[in-house]
Amino acid sequence: MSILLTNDTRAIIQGITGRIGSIQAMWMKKYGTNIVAGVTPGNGGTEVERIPVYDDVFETVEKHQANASVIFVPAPFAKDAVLEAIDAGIKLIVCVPEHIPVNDTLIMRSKAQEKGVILIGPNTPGIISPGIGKLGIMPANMFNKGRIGLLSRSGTLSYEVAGYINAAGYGQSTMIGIGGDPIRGADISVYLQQFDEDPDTDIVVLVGEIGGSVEEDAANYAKNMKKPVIAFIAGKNAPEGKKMGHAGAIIDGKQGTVESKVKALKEAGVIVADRIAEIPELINKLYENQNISEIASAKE
Amino acid sequence: MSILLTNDTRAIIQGITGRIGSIQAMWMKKYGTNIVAGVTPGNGGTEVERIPVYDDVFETVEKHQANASVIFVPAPFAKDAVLEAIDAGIKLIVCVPEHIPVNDTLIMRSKAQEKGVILIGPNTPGIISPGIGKLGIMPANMFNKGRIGLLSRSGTLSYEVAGYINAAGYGQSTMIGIGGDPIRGADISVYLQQFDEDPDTDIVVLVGEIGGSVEEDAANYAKNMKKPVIAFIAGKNAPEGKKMGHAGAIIDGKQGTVESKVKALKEAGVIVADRIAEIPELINKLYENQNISEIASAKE
Amino acid sequence: MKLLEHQGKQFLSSWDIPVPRGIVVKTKEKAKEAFHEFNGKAVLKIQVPVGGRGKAGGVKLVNSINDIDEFFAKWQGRDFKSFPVETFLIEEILNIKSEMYISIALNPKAGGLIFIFSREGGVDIEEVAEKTPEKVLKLNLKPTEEYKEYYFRKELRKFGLKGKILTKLSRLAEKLYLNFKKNDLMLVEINPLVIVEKGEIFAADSKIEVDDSGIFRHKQFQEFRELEYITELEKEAQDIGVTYVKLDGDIGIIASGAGLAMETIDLVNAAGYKSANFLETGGGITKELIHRSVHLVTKDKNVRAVIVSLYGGVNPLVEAAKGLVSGKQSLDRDVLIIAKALGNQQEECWKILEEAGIPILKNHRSEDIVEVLKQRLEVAS
Amino acid sequence: MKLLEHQGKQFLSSWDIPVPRGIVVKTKEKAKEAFHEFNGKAVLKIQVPVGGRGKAGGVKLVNSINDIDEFFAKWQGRDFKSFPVETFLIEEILNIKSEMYISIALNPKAGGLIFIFSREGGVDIEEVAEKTPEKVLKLNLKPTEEYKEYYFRKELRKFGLKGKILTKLSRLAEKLYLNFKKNDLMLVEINPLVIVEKGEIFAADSKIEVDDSGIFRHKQFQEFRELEYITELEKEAQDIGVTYVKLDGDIGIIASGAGLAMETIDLVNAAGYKSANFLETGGGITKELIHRSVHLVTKDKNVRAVIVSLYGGVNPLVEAAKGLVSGKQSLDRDVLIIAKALGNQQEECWKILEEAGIPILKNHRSEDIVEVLKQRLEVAS
Repeated sequence: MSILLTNDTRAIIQGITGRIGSIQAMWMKKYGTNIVAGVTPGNGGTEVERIPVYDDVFETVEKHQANASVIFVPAPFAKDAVLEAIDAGIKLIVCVPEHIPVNDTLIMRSKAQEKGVILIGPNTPGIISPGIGKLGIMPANMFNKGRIGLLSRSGTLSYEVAGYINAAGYGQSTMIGIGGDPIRGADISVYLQQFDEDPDTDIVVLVGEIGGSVEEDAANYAKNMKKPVIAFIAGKNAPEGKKMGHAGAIIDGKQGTVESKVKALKEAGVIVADRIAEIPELINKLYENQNISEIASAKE
Repeated sequence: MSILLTNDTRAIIQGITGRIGSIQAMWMKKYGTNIVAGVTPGNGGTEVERIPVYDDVFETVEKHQANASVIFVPAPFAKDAVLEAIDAGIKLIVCVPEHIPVNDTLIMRSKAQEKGVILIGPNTPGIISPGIGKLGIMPANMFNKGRIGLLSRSGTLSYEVAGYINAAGYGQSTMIGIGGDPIRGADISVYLQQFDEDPDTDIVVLVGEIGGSVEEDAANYAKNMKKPVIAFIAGKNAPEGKKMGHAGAIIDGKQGTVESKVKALKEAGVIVADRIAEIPELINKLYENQNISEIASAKE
Repeated sequence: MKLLEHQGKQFLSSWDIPVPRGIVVKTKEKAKEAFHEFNGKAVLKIQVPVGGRGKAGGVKLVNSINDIDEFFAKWQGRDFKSFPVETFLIEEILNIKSEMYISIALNPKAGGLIFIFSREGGVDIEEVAEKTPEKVLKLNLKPTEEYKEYYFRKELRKFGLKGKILTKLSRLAEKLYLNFKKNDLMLVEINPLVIVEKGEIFAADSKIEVDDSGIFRHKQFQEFRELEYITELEKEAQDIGVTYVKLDGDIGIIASGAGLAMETIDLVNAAGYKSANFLETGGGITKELIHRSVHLVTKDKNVRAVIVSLYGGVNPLVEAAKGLVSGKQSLDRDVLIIAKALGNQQEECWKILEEAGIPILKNHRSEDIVEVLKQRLEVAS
Repeated sequence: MKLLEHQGKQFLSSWDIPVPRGIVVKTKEKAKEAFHEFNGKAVLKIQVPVGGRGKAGGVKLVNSINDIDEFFAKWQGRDFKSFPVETFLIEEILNIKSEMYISIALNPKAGGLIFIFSREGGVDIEEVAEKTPEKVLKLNLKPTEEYKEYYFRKELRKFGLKGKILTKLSRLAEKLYLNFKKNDLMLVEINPLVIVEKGEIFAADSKIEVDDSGIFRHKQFQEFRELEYITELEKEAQDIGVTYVKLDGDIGIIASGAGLAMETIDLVNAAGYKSANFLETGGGITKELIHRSVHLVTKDKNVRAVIVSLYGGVNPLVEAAKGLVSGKQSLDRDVLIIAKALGNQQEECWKILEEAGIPILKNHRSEDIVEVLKQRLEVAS
């Protein structure tokens, strides 16, 4: 199995008739993703890649029992598309567009949490469960089926890390791009919990970067996880993230640097890779040294 | 006893330092109303009529366990004053100002209902429980203590009716001006229920007028009341209320005329007075013909 | 405040809602001039703030200068439902495929707004709603929720709409809804909403009612307020800060509340007289306000007597009494004025009136003031 | 986008928040001219979109023409934290009674906004917050709620404020909050917020950050965008639709993602080289975009080699390859360009690059592209 995107997923594509939406529909379908419908208001009754197109999300839930959606509508309209999906009862939403105003994301996030919806992104490559399907824009040939859960703030860096994992003979149960914007729909802990409970995931690899507090939050959750977590933080030589006025310093204190993240992760028992190239070796060690389920139970 | 405004009421005056607020504070206090504090933001620490003034409602709840408020702030600011009172935990709010935008009233009404607050008005003379106190602008000398519950859409007409009731040797347990605007805080059924359950009210007198559907709503509730209700509808010769476009007709159908109201009330077993002057006689009859509690139990 | 059709369309247009091309004219000559811009046919409509003009011939297809002459002969200088016909709208003819109905209105019953839509619009919409309610979409909208375009789209879809026309309507619905809230409206109604052959939609008529209490926060309506389609006396009343309604009898009525005013009218009429008007003072009475109110209700030369009925809560009765005395004394003709006043400061008030020789009733019985009226009028005649 | 102090104050002022009287100048001569309007004393401040200027002497009380000369001698033509000092603000001196701190900021951690207030403001506010957190009010604001003035009033009261000053601050808080939401801000901060002897409040400084993604719906900021305080190359990057950051080495980096860019920098630096810059392409790559990006990263004459690292998801790798080739061929000097590309259409992309003689790495290992860089540079030298 995999997390979130599973064999039970019945996905729709919002914005399917757009330039990017229609191309990505083709790629997702080609990969075998269970895309049951598309939605573009005003284009109801047409087809894209032999996928039926509807005027609203509610109709796809009524007629196709859709339960997941990937958003390809332009940033200015993304908020309303996500709210429509939430109201229609969709439970997994992948919000791909970048440049969504942060105030819009705040609303999407709040409404999603209120209704128990998992909102991936925005500004995300999406989610892929190799062998099952993908909802998003990641190139499918970057990922192999396997038992490593992969979480990444950066899309392209997740491809890079997956490449190393694949080259070492492993693969991914699911890869999720959590989104590159300062505000995200779902908290990192949601994904960590899913992986921790997934019988087909052995190890979680987290690809972080400087700025924000996602890695610190992940460390906090990882303390109580059964499964081992390997983390890598990009940006040692990146220019320091600009804090926002005095307010930034007052809110964040000393969080956000590579050092603070590495410290928090190590203190939580997370294995921190200094370079991406070390990750396969760290995985090897975890598998060699002992049975993974033993690792898990030892931590319990 | 009385309804809503009782011996347990600990009232504040919002807008106490204004021209009308300060005069009315004097009248209310003179009448013996338990006014525990006043609120005018920016005037905290001062006094009006020896009533301590605070900067916000929350403080009066903390320090004086205030549970009721009468609003005398100008119409443009009334909504926020009411919302503040609701958020602070006030459970009875009397909103006196007229000319409050209807969209503001819609919000006040919704929030009050959400939090179980009884909002009287807006555009109301207020509430008086003779012998206990008054929250509002009605002249106290118009009302006598007694066992008639009085509800009125029109302030001045309620004084008129009270005059007739007093002249006949009766009085009021409580009089409430439900408010003259198209949208009201509390529904008429709330007041009818309170009177029906009040051991010190024998009969309810309802003073209605043409337009809207308050009287129809009252009729609907009165069907299941234990106590007798007498109603009078003003406006037989008033020019027909203008319906709003076709929409008005589509929403209301044939409601809103004196005839439709009288018909609905009579069908619900309400005694309808043709003239105000008839009301004392109708009350007499109810008291003469049988013991009121028998009337009540007979309807049960 | 009700906007005239062409004023309403000005707003619809500013909200990017298509309206037919049209020209507003005041005279026959200007109408003829404008007619040249419409390729030999146009629609001519009287502009009045009240419904029913279509059935009365106030909306007409004109094909010639002759038609325009006829229309103006019928309407210019006339009244429609007591509104003088002063302004006309001449508009292009739409290539009508179908007529729908759409509106957002205040719904007092539900304590919220209501969205109403029907695929069958036009003058008989009430009948459609009554006889085939299943054809009319009525959606209650809660005040604390924020409705999005997709909400209207979802609901409209259930009425068999699809594709382009569906989204055109749902976007229109959202616009009406947002502008209703933003502008403190009581009603925005488009009937008929015309779908033309090419599938575009047009607001062929417009009814917009603005909440008078909300106008203070909308500069755009303050200008319209100046132009509001009301009589001179109503304008004067607005200026004083009171409500004035003309009726057609000879007894003027001033009351400190609408209910009391209505009750007084009912009693005056029941006694065999007829009310000439009523003026409701509202809350903040001043000497000046009552003084001017006395002049206002007596401007109608039919008025031979005035009943003034006041309760003093917020109203300072002493001020009212002074205004009544100065008002009566400054009238240029003799009108019987009788008063009834109770409440705070009632004794001082009575004293002033008695000293000025104005009959004053000191109890709550409006029946008695009508009795006084009767006696005084009989004595006078 | 960060607004300069005087730009921010322009907005504060338009929201009816008092700011000191001030004049913006670009030259010493204009500063001296302006100085005459301030009764012999004023404050002179450099205008840069970054903090810390106060401690560095970038804010100074001037009492004479001499002082102005000195200030300009120190600052004109200089950089502050790599921003050229070009604009100055000369302002009236306030009669300071106390200095407070107030801000609304985005709070990613809580997924909402945060309101921060302290009765002790000024340059040491971080220290106050760290050492005496009880003196700093931090209120998380939920995105779906609407906070009213009374909410801030209630909370501020708990910090010992009362009467006029309390309501002045609560109204200010509400204004900042409403305008934060209305204008798609990320931060609005007033530090110090000055209370003058008479009890009036003034925004003595202003920090406003606008959400770049929200600017499309705010005309008022689109104008500022033109004036944004960024370098020529950053302007060019905005124009292309990419992100460009200058560093101080000699290896240029183009990557199709911020994470990948950072990783590449780390590896380049770990290999003993230094990155000159990085350019992140974002999603919609075109031939033109890559062509111009190649020119942009090589404008810095120190750049002797460029690593281009691309993954093709949304990005059409074929377009990228074409842009890379045309970009390299049109450069006016010889720069080593090496590439790494994987994803949809990778084979076609590789073919184009190979034919143009651009070294292309066909695996995921960024370590290997740095290895290629090393070999090529060693060969070259």
